Amino acid sequence: MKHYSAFAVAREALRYHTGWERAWRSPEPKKKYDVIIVGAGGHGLATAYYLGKNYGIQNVAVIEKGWLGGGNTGRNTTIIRSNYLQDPSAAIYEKARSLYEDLSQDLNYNIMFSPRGVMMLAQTQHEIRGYQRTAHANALQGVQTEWITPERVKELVPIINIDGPRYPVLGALWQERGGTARHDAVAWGYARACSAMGMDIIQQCEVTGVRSQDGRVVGVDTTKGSIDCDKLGVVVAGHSGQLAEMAGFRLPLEAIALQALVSEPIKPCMDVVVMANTVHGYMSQSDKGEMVIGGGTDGFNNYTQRGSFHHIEETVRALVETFPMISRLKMLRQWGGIVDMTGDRSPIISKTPLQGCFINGGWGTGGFKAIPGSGWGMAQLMATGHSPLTEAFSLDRFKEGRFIDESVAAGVAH
Amino acid sequence: MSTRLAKQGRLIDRSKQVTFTFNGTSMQGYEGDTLASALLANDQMMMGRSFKYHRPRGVVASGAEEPNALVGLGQGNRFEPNQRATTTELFNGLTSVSQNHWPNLEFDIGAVNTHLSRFLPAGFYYKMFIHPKPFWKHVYEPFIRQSAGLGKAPDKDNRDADTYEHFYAFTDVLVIGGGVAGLQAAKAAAQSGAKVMLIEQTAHWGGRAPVDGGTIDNEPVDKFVEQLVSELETMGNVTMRSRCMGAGVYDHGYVLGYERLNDHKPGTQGPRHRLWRIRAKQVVTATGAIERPLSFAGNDVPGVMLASAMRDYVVNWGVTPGERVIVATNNDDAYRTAIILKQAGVDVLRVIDARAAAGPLAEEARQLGIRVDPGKAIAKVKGGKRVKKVAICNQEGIGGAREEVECDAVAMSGGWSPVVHMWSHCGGKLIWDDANAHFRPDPARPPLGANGEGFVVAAGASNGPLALGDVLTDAHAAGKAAAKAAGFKPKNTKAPAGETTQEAAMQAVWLMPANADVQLRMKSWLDFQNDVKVSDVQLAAREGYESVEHTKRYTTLGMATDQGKLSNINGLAILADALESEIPKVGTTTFRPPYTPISMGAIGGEARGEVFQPIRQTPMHDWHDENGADWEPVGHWRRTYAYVRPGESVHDAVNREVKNTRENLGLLDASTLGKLIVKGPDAGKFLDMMYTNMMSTLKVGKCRYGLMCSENGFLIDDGVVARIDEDTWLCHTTTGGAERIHGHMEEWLQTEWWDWKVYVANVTEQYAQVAVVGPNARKVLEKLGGMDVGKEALPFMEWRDGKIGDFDCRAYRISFSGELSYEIAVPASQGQAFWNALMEAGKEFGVMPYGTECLHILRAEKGFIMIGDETDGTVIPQDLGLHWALSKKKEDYLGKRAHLRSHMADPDRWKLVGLETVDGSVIPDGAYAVGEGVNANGQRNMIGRVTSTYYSANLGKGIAMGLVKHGPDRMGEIIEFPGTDGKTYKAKIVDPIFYDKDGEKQNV
Amino acid sequence: MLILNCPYCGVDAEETELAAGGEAHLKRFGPGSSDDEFHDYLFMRENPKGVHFERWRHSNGCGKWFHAARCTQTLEVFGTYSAQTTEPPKEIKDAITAKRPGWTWREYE
Amino acid sequence: MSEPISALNHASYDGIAKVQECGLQGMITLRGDLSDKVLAKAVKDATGQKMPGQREAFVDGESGVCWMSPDELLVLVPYVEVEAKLAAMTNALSGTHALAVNVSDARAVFSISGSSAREVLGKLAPVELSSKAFQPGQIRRSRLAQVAGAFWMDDDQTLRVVCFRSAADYVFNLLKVAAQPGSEVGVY
Repeated sequence: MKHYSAFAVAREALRYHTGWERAWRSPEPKKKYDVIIVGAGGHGLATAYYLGKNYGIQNVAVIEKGWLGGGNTGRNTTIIRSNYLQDPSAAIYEKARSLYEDLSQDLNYNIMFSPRGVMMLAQTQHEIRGYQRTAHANALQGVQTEWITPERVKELVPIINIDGPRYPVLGALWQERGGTARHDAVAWGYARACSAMGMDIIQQCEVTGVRSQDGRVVGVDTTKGSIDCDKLGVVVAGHSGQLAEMAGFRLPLEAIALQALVSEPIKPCMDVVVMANTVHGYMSQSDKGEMVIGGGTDGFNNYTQRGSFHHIEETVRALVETFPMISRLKMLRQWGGIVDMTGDRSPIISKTPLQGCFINGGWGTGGFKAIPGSGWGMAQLMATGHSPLTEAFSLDRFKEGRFIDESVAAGVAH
Repeated sequence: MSTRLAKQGRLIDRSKQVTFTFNGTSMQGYEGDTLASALLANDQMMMGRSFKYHRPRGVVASGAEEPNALVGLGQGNRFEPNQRATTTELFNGLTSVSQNHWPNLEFDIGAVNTHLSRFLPAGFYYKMFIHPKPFWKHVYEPFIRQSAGLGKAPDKDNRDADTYEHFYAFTDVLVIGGGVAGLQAAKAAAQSGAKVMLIEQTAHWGGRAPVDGGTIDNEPVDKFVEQLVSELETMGNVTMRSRCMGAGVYDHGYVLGYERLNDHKPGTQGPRHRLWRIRAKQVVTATGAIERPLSFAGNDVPGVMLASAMRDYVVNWGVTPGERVIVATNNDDAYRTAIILKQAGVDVLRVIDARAAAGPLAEEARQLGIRVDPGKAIAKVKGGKRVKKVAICNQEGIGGAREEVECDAVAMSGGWSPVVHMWSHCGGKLIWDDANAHFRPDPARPPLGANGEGFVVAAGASNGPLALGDVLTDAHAAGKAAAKAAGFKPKNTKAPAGETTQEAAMQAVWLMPANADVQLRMKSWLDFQNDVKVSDVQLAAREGYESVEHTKRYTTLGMATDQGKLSNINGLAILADALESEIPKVGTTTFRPPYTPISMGAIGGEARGEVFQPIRQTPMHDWHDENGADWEPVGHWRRTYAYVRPGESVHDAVNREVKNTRENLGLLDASTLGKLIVKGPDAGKFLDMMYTNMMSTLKVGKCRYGLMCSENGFLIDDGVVARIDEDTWLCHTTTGGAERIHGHMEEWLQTEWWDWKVYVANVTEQYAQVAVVGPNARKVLEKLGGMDVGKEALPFMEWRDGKIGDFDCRAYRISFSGELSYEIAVPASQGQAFWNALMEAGKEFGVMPYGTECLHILRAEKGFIMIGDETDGTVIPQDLGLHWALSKKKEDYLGKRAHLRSHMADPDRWKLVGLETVDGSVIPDGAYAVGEGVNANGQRNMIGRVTSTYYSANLGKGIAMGLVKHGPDRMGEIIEFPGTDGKTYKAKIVDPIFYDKDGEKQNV
Repeated sequence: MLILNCPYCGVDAEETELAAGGEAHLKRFGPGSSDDEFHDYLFMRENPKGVHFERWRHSNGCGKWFHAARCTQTLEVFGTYSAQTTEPPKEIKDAITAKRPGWTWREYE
Repeated sequence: MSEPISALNHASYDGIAKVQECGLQGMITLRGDLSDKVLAKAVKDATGQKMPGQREAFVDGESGVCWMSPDELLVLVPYVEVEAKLAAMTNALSGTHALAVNVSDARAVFSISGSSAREVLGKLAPVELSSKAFQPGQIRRSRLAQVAGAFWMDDDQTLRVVCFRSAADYVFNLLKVAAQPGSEVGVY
């Protein structure tokens, strides 16, 4: 793999960039792999990467129905934070956040992790209490967050209206080391690093069946033929239910549409990520200058990657109230993704009833920020059979009534 | 230079001069000008700078597809960045500034990037700025952010001066686009009797057909349009809106129309924009086509323009973009530009036609004396801020053997692409048309509506046909088809006959010259705004970013504010070629709404300021406001947190209220508590399912505190239930719980136990309810007179109907404070009068109103739980020691099965206790108690948390409630709560009832 | 932005008048049921890519709950019907069969 | 008993239509079997109106009856008569499974009048309000921007809008914004 650096770019410039190699190979599938990961989104690729890097398992194929990073990895609002309330969530998201900090260097691919800070506004007494609770929990969980005053909010985000007549800003939970990253680059960087380890990333290859013998997975059927494996990781977000059905079990998941939008680009006016949960809106400004805005989810099952417009409307009116200056900006583009929701809105990273088959899904609206941690834990689970990071996210928690509910601190899982 | 012509200009009124400014310079234009045409008339070709390299940019188009001529428009609280000059109607006093440069448009420091462009190819930032790590955050990113971003941000302190609104419209057929196709489709549809709505984004009807010439039914196009418009205007079933753009097509026939009411006359009364939410049975997209640029080196130099745009400027606004023009084309249509320019007296130096042979239009051009060079290409356009000369070579080849010609403008045409956005937004599919080298709607795969049938019909150029006659025939058929699909019978009418000069076949030309070398490709722009060149797309393909989405994201092709209207097809073709694939196999990126950007203000509509969200008010709201209420939002309700007197802090006020209520008399506005009437022969059975306790056995006249769990076992609400008569109960819910619990009850009644005879009605707002609390509560009621509220006549946990003073009321003897307490419900229309009467009569008893914080402290002193404080959606009654409220007699109630699951029965669950700090301080809200060591993920082990914590003025110390592991078994133990303030709070585990443990005060 | 016809008040209601209520025709399991039954009742939702039966409430309208048969992939609506039924009525099933021959959903087909 | 006061005490606004809070209106929510003859008679006795069909509203001045759902009516009577009418109705319905309850004070009522009245409401409710689609004699329950509401027509240019009392201030402000000068739409 050719090393990326400013010197390499300069060297290539002299020959008009004709010497760059492919970022990842595009091989035909082999007959058998130690591990097959289905789904070349961020989570799937990260799982493969850490299987190779941490456990030396490099005979791995990542199979993708469409193009890598083309699902929710490339459709989200790129927020990275770990200020979650419950222990298991805080653990996995903080692991992810800390891995993000070094990911550009680790992958030799600039994923543009930008620790610009994430702020969650408290606009009711209830939210104040919820976020103060989170701040206390975070301190014990090793997550750096703090409760800040409205004045400090205004200092960090001059364009915010803290005296809104409807919902004045009463304070905020501030995670200085949260931020954003370039979402596509995360998938591309992992893919390039996986490919460099000799793993096969097979795009345009749809899994049509899961083969098993005596209750144990032995391979998959695909549109590019049958491929054998010892272990199978299913990491396909909105399509988890379909894959599970092929493997002969069911998952407590539902697929719904989540929307987002961006404004036209303007010069930098907001350097942090702001989430306002009372009014249901969140916003950051990308390096291109677009205001990136997260919208809501529909209440019904939907596989269209389109959502209903009134959610956009609700989000925008909330943000116009919170940031009055955006009223005269214009919405450039809106889009939707399919997210998979569990009963407690927390993910599932688990063994399954089919031996050797593992599932990673149910990230709902909050998957991007978890990618490195999720891959790290999933790789550990697949390689060793156990991971403290993923233990609480097992499938059996629903039967036991052992939920991981993040909504309790009003910390909606964006 | 670009200049105003003496003649032409069908849209301008030369008798009405308009003054405006650009970058501070005052300029003149005419009414009917766009900002772009007026700038050109003033020889202002350069209108902005590109995004990445800050290269000089001139206007390239004449409509919505313009990527370059973006300006900051207006001032102060009417400033708007990134407005297209081409779609901005000129008005007197318009102010505009160009964007993305420093210090100014002519001299821009950022333009150094253009000299470094060789080092800044597509995706360079993924390969660079990796080391050293801190540099990304502190050095590289701030620099990149500053140089990106286009328009200036509106001032942070300015609130938009304008208002916006929505409107809901319903129609059988919606026609998007008011060109000849749209007009004709609307007529064809309307003749069937269908209700038709026709929307057009510009201020003019007829689209570009009047510019392009030809005849319709032997009349000039202008005349035809005029007649058709007046005909449609007289049809009662047709609604026409100009300045109203079709912004997006959504599921089930939902279409957004973006009407710009006042942008051309800012400050006028009424809303600036209106967002139409249109429901159409059928949608006709008559959105026309957009001309494609040609990819040759230097095609981004100001003065290079779309051929169609150039003739628009001449015909519509009487402006020529240059005096010596070269036309480059791969089709016949561009000859129209050459001819029109020539006829307007402009020097047309050559038509460079990549094809070997052209059609009759070329002949017409030649006869006018225009030199036509077949088989030729532009090798390179030279010039910095303005076209200076063009190097001409053979189309076949790498671009050698050039001839240079001096000129000041270049018109280019690479063929036409139908505007398929509206067709595609909701899932309509496209097919590749080889003859015209474009994607057009595939009629076999339209977007599907609620009934599973297609609901969009494409018409005219947006459907593929480009010749006037074909456009009209197609549009006429589309209008009829839409009417038919909407359930109407179209009239058997014929399309008008359009005649234009026959055109010879175009030839796909994706690169000029065909085998341009890398140095030329590095100067051949695809995306003018984002600075994406042919070489960038080729690089992406070479590096494995093969999917069209990868290429788009890696190079930023088509991600600019024009969303690739000019660049996408050209980019796709380059990608397909680089992959040795075919264009239809590569496919397009997804078309997403809106068609062009729409204002956030319009999206938000009326919902701003005082109508941003409803504020629910009790009948005594105004009194509270006038008497120092510090407001707290609870759901949409506003409740008084405390009544702050002059000179007091909120905290002082709370302490005063707490003490006064315990010592004298307090009044609480409890009107927000939900009140649901549940009635019927099965009401008791039903409530036994809803509540964990037994409600069917409650005696008439009595009250019982009830708990509600979800089917999943968690506490969702609580409140006092009163039995009104044999088959009627009144259930109180929490504030904000009324609608939720009403819905919850209806859900079970309608969807599970629909054979049970029960009716529920929400009567929350029928009543103003006042809690009269404190040792003097009975005295004040007795003073007002009326019903007997004595200990025997109205015992604790009972209710009576009667009169207090003059007021008809229902009095509940219930207490959430541990004090002697009544809750009195009177009709809402008399709430304020009743409150006044209590305040007046209570004077001698030391009456004070109290707010929600006081309410919270009083209940915490008594160890009463609060839904939302002690509960958070994860807490079950067993956690709170509420076993007594879980009926053991009942076989079933919501939540009962859930409580049997292993984790819910786990003895290690955290349980409710009281907490008393060792030093009397107040434990911080939300603090957690720590145990020994860390868990497997390195997190401190936690053994409990605070759920409610207050300073009790009555007890003179901090009190708290919390959930603690094995808590009730650990009375007297001291546990530690680390605060985020760096202190550790030590607290003793105690009984949660801090005040009046035997409950004597409420029973007097 | 869906439109569903409310079978109770007859209005073609747009989505903003409606509240989605999840999967239809759930059989309630209470005390006496097994852990598996209770788990499936609460959490194991049908998540089909295609024909789906679901509950809606005309919340900003007549307030009634009703059922809808809808395709999750195209958003086509096959019909709406009463909430007071434990399985889709025959005319709804026929309407689906006409459009999606061979469809299945749980035990229905 | 002191003088009862409606939510906004007859506030009014003149824009492209006239918006007015109508003061107190007697209202009874009646739930029951609408095909029951006893119930129909009780309604007729209270209002003089026959039983409305789906989405029908038979209103004459301050008296009338509106169809709210298959098992719910909104019975309108003069405010001062509501207690007496309710008592009579309750009496007539004793022995019948039904629920009649006074909700007069739980509501606010507005009128929107003038040639643009339909358009003012058309900005806030997702309902077709052309004279072809909506006329006197009909009732529609829907939403007014962000709150629930119901409306019917007194005549072709006068709409009557009912919402919850607590939202009266919000709805009045909404109607004012929707009726602001210069905001005529020109379609109804």
